Amino acid sequence: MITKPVISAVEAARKIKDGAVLHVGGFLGCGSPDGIIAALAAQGTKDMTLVCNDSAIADPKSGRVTGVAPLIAGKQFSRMIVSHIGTNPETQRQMNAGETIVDLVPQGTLAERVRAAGMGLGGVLTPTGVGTEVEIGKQKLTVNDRIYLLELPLPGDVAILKAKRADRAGNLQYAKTARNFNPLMAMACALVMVEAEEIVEIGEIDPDEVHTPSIFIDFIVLAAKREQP
Amino acid sequence: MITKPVISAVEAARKIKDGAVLHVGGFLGCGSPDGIIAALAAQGTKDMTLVCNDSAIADPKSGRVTGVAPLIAGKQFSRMIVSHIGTNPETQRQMNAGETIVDLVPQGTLAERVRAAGMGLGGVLTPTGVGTEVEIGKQKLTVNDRIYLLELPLPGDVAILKAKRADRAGNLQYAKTARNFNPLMAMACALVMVEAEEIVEIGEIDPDEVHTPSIFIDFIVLAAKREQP
Amino acid sequence: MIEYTENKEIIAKRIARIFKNGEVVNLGIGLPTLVANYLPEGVTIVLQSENGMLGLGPAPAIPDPDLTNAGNQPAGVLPGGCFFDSAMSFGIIRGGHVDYTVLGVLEVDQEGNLANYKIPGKLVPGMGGAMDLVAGSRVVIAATTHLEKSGASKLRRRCKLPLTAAREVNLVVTDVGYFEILGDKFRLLEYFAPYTPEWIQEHTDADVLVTSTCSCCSDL
Amino acid sequence: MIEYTENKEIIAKRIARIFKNGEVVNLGIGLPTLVANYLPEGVTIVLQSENGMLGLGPAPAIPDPDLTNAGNQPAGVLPGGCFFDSAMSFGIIRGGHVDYTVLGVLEVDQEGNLANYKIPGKLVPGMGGAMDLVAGSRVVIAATTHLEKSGASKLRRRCKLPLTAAREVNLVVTDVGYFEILGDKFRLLEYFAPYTPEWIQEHTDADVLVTSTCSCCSDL
Repeated sequence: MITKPVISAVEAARKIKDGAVLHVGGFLGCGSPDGIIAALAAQGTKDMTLVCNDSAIADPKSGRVTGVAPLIAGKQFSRMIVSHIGTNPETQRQMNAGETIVDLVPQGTLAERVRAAGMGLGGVLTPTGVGTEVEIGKQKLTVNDRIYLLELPLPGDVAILKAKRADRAGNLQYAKTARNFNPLMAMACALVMVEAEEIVEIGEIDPDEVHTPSIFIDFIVLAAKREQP
Repeated sequence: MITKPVISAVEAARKIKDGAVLHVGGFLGCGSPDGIIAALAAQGTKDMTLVCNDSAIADPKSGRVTGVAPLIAGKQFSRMIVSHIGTNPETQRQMNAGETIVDLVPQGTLAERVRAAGMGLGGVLTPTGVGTEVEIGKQKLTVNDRIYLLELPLPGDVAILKAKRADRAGNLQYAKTARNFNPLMAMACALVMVEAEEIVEIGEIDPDEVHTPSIFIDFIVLAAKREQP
Repeated sequence: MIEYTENKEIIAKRIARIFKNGEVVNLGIGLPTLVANYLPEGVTIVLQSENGMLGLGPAPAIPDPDLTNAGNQPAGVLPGGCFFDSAMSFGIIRGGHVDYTVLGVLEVDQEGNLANYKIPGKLVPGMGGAMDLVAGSRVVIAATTHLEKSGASKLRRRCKLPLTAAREVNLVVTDVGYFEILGDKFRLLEYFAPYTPEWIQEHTDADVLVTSTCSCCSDL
Repeated sequence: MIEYTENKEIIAKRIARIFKNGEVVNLGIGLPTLVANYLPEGVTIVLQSENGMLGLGPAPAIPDPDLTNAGNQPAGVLPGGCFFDSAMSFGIIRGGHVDYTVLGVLEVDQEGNLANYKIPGKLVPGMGGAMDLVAGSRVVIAATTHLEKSGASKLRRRCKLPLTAAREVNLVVTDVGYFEILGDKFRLLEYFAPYTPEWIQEHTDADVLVTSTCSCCSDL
């Protein structure tokens, strides 16, 4: 198995260009590639489209900031495709001010759309959103007397992921609820970079326990050690 | 976590009734629930519909028989929905004699149709089969200038699976290529029974390494010890 | 004369009695989360958390940054639980493998429509997982105080806010009673002392049918 | 006068030179499987097996009943390989993550149509994974002897048998030459000594364009 280059977070950020469609793993910041995000925030790349579960947390009271929130604070996205923005008021401010476009997508639909992009499907039929604003502009199909919406794939230019462990070939394992969208985004993007807490030799991960196969991964970044809580 | 009843293969077979749509895990017999299959063959349940990757192996020369082949030999299926019948000539004989209906489905499409049934999707769009006999009778949709076939969910009444390990709650782990369709069928059927080589206590399987969550499993059968090769 | 006093505890307690052993339940953020505190002795349910877990449990003393609930609070996993990705998580939800989902409410109406994700021009948090949960779960329970602070009924004839899902709510539990939605009516199954069926009909801006088996629940 | 002799080894050898380091390849049952024996020194590819594996390797001395290739023969897994279910396996295939698929042929035509799964009334093994592999892989390589035992050309103007996929074949390697399918023609890229472009054109029942860079390959 060939090995994948291990690069710095700064080098990873450099591979992300203005205007990129960027998939970012994480759920309110749990399972986000924070090192690459910090480097990307410092780099100031603009006009990106974000595909992420949510716009993470930026709490004006506590000062707590998680996940993609630094990129949103830097106005680096001209569009966001997310399921939830309730914990980051700046997102809603930018949306109301017309500074960014926010497409709200039901979370399960978002997951299937990202998966469909990775798996070569032209779309999926979901019952979610029928009879709501979500159905506006979408094709409806009736199957076995139930109405479904046709939801289309959501591919990206770049995915940045967070993993617990990577081997040098790029096989990944995620930890607990930090898994979330990471394995789906790994399959959906042209360029895929993972920030791993630990990089191990090939053969150290049991082949029955690989969450994301190596072939999806292009570059590996070693995550900075976590501060003790 | 509540525990699931551990029953015998004979008791499992008794839960499968004439006319049932039966999903059977395994790929040419690798990863098949052989004990439940043997009991079901002895029981002689009729008019079932088989959903399985293939009709397994029944080699008239070597005498080798794998997977669902004993059920086919007993003419227990009035219909089979499979991707491949080339290694079991009896299937083709029954088909040509009009004793059974065989629907040949591309393997990846079969996998997505079973998954869609489990995951509450109304169908998926696949490029596979466009321009071939497989497209006959199916709705075609064009997405981003590419033609796709709408493929519909394939739910079942009963799934019988093979796992390496089950805990008493029903969490499953599969071994190597014996995984194949098993985790997909686990989600797609009303009644799900697994034949496990080993049954362990709750807590013994790492929650990050569960392949099929316990909630899908209704009954557990302990597999007979394998003969040494 | 009965005076209305908001009582979230009663709502959580009554909902907690609905579940049977082994059922899979998703509890929404806020009021629904309280339900976990009142499960009867001997009833073991499996909590699904849409961020990718079955077997959601209380957080350990030292929180694990890789283990949160869907509201990003520290969480734990019970023995026999497991983790999975978001496609699997919503496959479990959409595929009908979650027996009950319990959600908070902005409005719920007698047709089973639910609005709980958006107040146009005011609050647009996004639907998160709510639309899938309501469309996919076997039984949808709306959990809500019966009246707003203003005294207006949360149970409506027809929702005015943008819907989370159409005709998917099956049960409504408020702090005055327990309702089933059927035939485009709120059918009162139980009323909670000191409230009476008459009081409930008067204070609900919708059609409330008192079922023939409707009974008083006074031990909450 | 050149006499045609079937030579599967040459086909496998030439195909083995196509791949670059790290590419993901699916080898069909039969002739394509031979390709793995002829990979050049220093080129490491990743073999995908559609029954749920990346890193397919040779079988161990004692076969593992839980580890087979897609033809149900005992197999092994190389370090860094991994296992997954059939939805993931075909997601990898359909999603374009397999760089090359190499398949055997009943007929292949100059439009890139492939027939390899069915001879109506005679042989109906089913398509197995072939339809997904041909529709989904980035590059599809048809591997076939140039002539049938009868002397008929396997390369056709138009397939007559039921198609496995329409217009998906990119490259054809036979025991006489290496072709690209483009503009509804077989474009000859290389001819294998002792055969000549003229011989190939004469013995192919389709339009064969000899490209300007077409060269003789004599070291197979």
